[in-house]
Amino acid sequence: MITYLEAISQALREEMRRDSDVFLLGEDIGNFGGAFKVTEGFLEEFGAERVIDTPIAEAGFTGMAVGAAMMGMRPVVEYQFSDFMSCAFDQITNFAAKTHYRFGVPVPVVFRAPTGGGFNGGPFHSGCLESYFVHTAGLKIVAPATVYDAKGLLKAAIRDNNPVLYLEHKHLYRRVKAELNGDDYVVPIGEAAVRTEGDRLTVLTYGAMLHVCLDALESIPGADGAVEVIDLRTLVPVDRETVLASVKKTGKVLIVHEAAKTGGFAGELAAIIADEAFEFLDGPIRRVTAPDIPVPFSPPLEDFYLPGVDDVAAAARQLLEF
Amino acid sequence: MITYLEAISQALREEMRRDSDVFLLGEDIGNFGGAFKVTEGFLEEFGAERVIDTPIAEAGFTGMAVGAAMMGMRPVVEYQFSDFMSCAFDQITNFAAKTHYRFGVPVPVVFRAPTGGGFNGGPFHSGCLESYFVHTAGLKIVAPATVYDAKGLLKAAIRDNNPVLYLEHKHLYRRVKAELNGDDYVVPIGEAAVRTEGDRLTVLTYGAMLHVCLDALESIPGADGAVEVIDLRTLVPVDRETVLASVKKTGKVLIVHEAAKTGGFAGELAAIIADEAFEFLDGPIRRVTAPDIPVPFSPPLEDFYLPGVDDVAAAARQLLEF
Amino acid sequence: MGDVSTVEEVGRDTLHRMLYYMKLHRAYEDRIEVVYRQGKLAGPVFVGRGQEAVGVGSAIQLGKDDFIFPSHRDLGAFFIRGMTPEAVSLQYFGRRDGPMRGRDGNTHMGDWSLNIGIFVSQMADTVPVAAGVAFALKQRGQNNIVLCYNGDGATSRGDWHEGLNLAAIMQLPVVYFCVNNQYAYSTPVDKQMAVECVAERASGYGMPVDTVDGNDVLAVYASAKAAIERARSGAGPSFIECVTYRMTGHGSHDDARYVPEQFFEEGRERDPIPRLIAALQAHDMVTAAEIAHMDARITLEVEDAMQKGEEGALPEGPEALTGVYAE
Amino acid sequence: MGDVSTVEEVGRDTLHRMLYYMKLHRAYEDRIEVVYRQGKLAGPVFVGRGQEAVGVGSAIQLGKDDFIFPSHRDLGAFFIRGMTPEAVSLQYFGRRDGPMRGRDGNTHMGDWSLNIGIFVSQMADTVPVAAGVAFALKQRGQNNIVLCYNGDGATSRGDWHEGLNLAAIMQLPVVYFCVNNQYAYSTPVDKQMAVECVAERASGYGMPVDTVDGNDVLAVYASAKAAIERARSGAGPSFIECVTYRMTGHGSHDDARYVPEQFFEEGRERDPIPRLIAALQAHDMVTAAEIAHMDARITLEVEDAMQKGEEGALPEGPEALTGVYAE
Ligand SMILES: Cc1ncc(C[n+]2csc(CCOP(=O)(O)OP(=O)(O)O)c2C)c(N)n1
Ligand SMILES: Cc1ncc(C[n+]2csc(CCOP(=O)(O)OP(=O)(O)O)c2C)c(N)n1
Ligand SMILES: [Mg+2]
Ligand SMILES: [Mg+2]
Repeated sequence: MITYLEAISQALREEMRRDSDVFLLGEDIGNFGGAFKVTEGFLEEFGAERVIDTPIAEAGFTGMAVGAAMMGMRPVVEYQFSDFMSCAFDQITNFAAKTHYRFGVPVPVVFRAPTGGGFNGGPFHSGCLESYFVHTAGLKIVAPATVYDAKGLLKAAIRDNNPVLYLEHKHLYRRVKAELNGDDYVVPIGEAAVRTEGDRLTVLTYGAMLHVCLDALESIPGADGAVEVIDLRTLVPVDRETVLASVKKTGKVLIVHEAAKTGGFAGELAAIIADEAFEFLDGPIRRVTAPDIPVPFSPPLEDFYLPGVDDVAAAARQLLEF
Repeated sequence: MITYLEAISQALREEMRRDSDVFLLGEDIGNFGGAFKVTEGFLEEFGAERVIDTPIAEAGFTGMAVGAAMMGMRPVVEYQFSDFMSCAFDQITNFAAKTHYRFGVPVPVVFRAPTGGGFNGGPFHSGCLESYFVHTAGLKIVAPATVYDAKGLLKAAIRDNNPVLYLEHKHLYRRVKAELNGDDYVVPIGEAAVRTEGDRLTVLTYGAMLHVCLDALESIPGADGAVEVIDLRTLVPVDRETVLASVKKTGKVLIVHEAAKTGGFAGELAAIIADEAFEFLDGPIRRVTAPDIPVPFSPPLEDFYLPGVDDVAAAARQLLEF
Repeated sequence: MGDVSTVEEVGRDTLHRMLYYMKLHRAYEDRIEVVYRQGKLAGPVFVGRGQEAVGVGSAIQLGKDDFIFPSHRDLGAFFIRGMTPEAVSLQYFGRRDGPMRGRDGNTHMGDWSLNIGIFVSQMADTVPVAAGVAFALKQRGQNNIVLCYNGDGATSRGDWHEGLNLAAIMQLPVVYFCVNNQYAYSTPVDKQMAVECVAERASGYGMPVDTVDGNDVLAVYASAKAAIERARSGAGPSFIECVTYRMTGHGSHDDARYVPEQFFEEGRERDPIPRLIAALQAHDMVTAAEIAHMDARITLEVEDAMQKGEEGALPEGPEALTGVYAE
Repeated sequence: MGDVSTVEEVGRDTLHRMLYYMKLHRAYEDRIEVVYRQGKLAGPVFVGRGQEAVGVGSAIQLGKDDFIFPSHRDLGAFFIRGMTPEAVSLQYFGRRDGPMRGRDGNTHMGDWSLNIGIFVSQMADTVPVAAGVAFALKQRGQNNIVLCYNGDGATSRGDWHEGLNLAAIMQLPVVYFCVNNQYAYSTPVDKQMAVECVAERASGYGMPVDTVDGNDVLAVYASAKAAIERARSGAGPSFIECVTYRMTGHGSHDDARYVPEQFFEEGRERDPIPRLIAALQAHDMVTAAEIAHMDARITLEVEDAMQKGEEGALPEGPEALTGVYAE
């Protein structure tokens, strides 16, 4: 059994062995092995040219990665916490995202974003920043929820010729485990996974919230065979086919994400569904998300902030009864 | 008759005369009167202490404004083009937006963002960045479409005790004109305006697109009394009551904005409606927006990019016939 | 510059206060680390052990209406400004009555009623913000000033560059301190910059720059004194690099494997607290009894603070929803 | 440093090429401004009139596999790298066959097949990006280099600070030029920084810094030569400030009211083109006939480019939808 975190390390190590153009840069990833130890031992194996400790300069090392990617290298940038991507927002949304469109030159860079709360990290270490980036054409965005996908999506991201934002959820790092034979495989970007089949309610989610949703099913009488939980896995480009097929079958939709509600990705999903599957809807599209506040530090506040099993179960029950 | 741009200048000048804590900072706003001449003559009237030409340092002068605002001053920051807010994203979303929540200290700062396309400005001078900020609790966001609102919303923004993102649309600067008696008035933040009443279709829009929507009505047979065009005016906090009341009356919704589709504000509106007014919907919620690409420069490309009268009219007709 | 103030100059009273605050800083952090290891804290602990002279030797000189933006290792400066050990504990324990009401943790705190600014985690963001506070003071003709502290790592960020430049152009009453503890997390200064010291990096902004021994509170005091006078007189900002030693890992989770033992030895030899005591003793300005009394008092204060912190009420979940916006 | 190369050193052939490119740069922009005033262009025009020596005196020394990231006023450098006047016109006219296929305008262009990078409007963003290109060259053991140009205004941005620092730490083969034309839009350098020159600002990064007369192509050549050799030899980055004069408004819309006439007079006296001609003549390295022939050729090239640009086909709307993502 390996953890979600080990799966990320495996993907990185295998891709670095496979392709000498792959290199890593970020803060404290070499000597220290990364704030979360994802790159432990990498410096020893791959050397300081390919495992680069940077100063605290998110805009700078993001721009550097973009330049190296334009040269055909495949940089993987680690932001120590996804929250610090805010300091590189301009380089990510303007240089990385728009260069292929304007200039025709691919920018094969991966932005590793340790995401999410659940460990009392407070307002600047717990963020889910995906909504800041889904609106920027030119970026792809993936959010693995399982050990298998953590590895397969990272390999896909590294091999993709576009800037890919890889949202790795910190809460899952050591909590989810699975057997992975050391196989070399990719999970294609753009394909959602149906985690449970059902014909009365579609639950759309991704990242750590997948596990909250699956746990919630336990407490929903008759959920079995009724609730179809879809793990989006990729946010951009989102798997419209799988989403719409499910909604057309169930007629009810619950969207769950950890990010705050207003302007969150659930809105985009709701808009797609309310347009393209309207005739099939038998009930309101509901969202279970964090409230519109910064992520608070103190345990009771953060517990209240994070969408929980009860919130999901309550919303699901309501919709099933609707 | 004064222009939308002159209304902005009037609001700034009147507020600066009224309150000595109001001051301006940004690039080329003093000597040069601003890239769009909004602050022409301000340096002469208010002096270099209150009309501050900054170096090219969006993060820096945004942070400075935040610090001055914490002291009870009321800075109004001009970004030369809203696109350059990307360079201040961290200071805006982390320092300006989260300080009152964490620290209890108000941050009364206004971010003036010259927004939008229509003048062949290309990918970095034509942006509609609202969606990058609607997701950040702690910010308010307004987007005037008329001369009257341009003045009244800016005064409201300056007097508000929170960071307010003021989206002034460049395409409207000299195109819309109206009589304004020099009155001192505010347009309250959070109140939408019903521009045309109707009972068969609700059109939700803001900024320059309001005028596109109103023009579109001309080409829609029987639009009169059928199409209710709502000018949101404020995006955060959005006027749910007005929006929902209209949808409950008409049962049909078209959302129009200039920003690209995926992750755009239309998604949030669709989600609110598909949840809270679902039972009243008689048809799909449709979006007319720009496509998911950077804003292209060449006239035929930008014309294609920008949502136009025909796009809106076609979508509206479809929904009316649905 | 940076020549050491003589003990006489500073005076017995101030010296005793500095000793007290340095000891309180040290004792508080020694204790909170224990509390952390006992698993009583939800979040991490960041300490300034060995760095106490920086915040204390500078903040001690401020007047009531001056402002500071401390870094996450300048606890002594918080105490000097009037934040109580109890308040800090309520903060660490995430209690409702802490300065951030449980909304943020550890040294991510401030108290505007005490003119203590806050920082966001994004390193160096306070540099332009502190300039903005200084701008307001100048604009209003108050002759108050701002002290802003950041680590060596923070000086690699763009906001540091932009903020220093703005302060210099506008001649703002602010003093920027670099608490150069020679590491940014695991990254030594020589991997952060291609110059010898942070002061070189600061030399391109048009403000006076000084480098001092950050483990010598009298050296910090002297350099800060000159810079503070300069700022107060309207002559503009200054930059002071205080070279010191981070005597722990980056945070309570970090065993600092990557730091050579040699580094800690140097830091121990240069420990600012014994050095100040030695200076005082050399001038017969302190007795063993006085020190013992000070230590006893601090022990009680810290114990009391930990107890009150632990006993404090936690906020209730729904309280999280209030106060996103100001009225 | 920055001592002027002798005419002999540089040699007749290179000098003639530099004269040609400076004249082509000048002539092209004179003409495109007319086209703009005729209302034939959708977007604005940004020219480097009077600044031609900077891009030309440096880029002329590059080999085929070297790279440049020009600023928006270094048109001569685009030409040297092989971008044709026709291509530039197709760009200005927003035509389908222009280097950016109409997706971006004016000097927001590049051509990777010619190793010409692009910039985004956000000033200074190319500084770290160019470092990344240099990193790749170093990593792959090519002994090629990168030249990156930015204005004085760009040096106030955080990305400039972060990028220069990274290039210095990693000893990357890149030369950073500051095209200091003494204004950022309407803002003179003395409002952008509290130091005398940009070079002072660049002195804190641990790379050699030079300031040269940017209107003397031989001075630019000499300084660039040293920096390029240094970069190629693996010794790391350099910074060169080229002091020059922006002889127009910021863009075609700006009448430059705010620039003292005195400034333009100085710029005219220091016009780099007559200065190079004088130097050549002083060494009997150019004849009036050669110059006349060069001018005639340039006139034809520019006319031809304008015509082809105007005749070029516009893209069709739906073409805008392709190529957001690479395969
Ligand atoms: C922009 C940003 N990137 C990364 C981090 C993560 N981080 C927190 S503290 C730290 C090291 C800070 O070093 P320094 O500025 O020297 O302060 P010190 O901790 O040594 O006092 C890092 C990298 C951060 N807080 N902000
Ligand atoms: C981050 C950013 N802010 C503002 C602008 C608007 N702007 C375009 S060019 C310019 C002046 C640039 O001055 P400088 O860097 O000296 O280059 P120059 O135009 O003088 O060659 C400004 C402010 C921009 N492009 N990018
Ligand atoms: Mg440090
Ligand atoms: Mg300039």
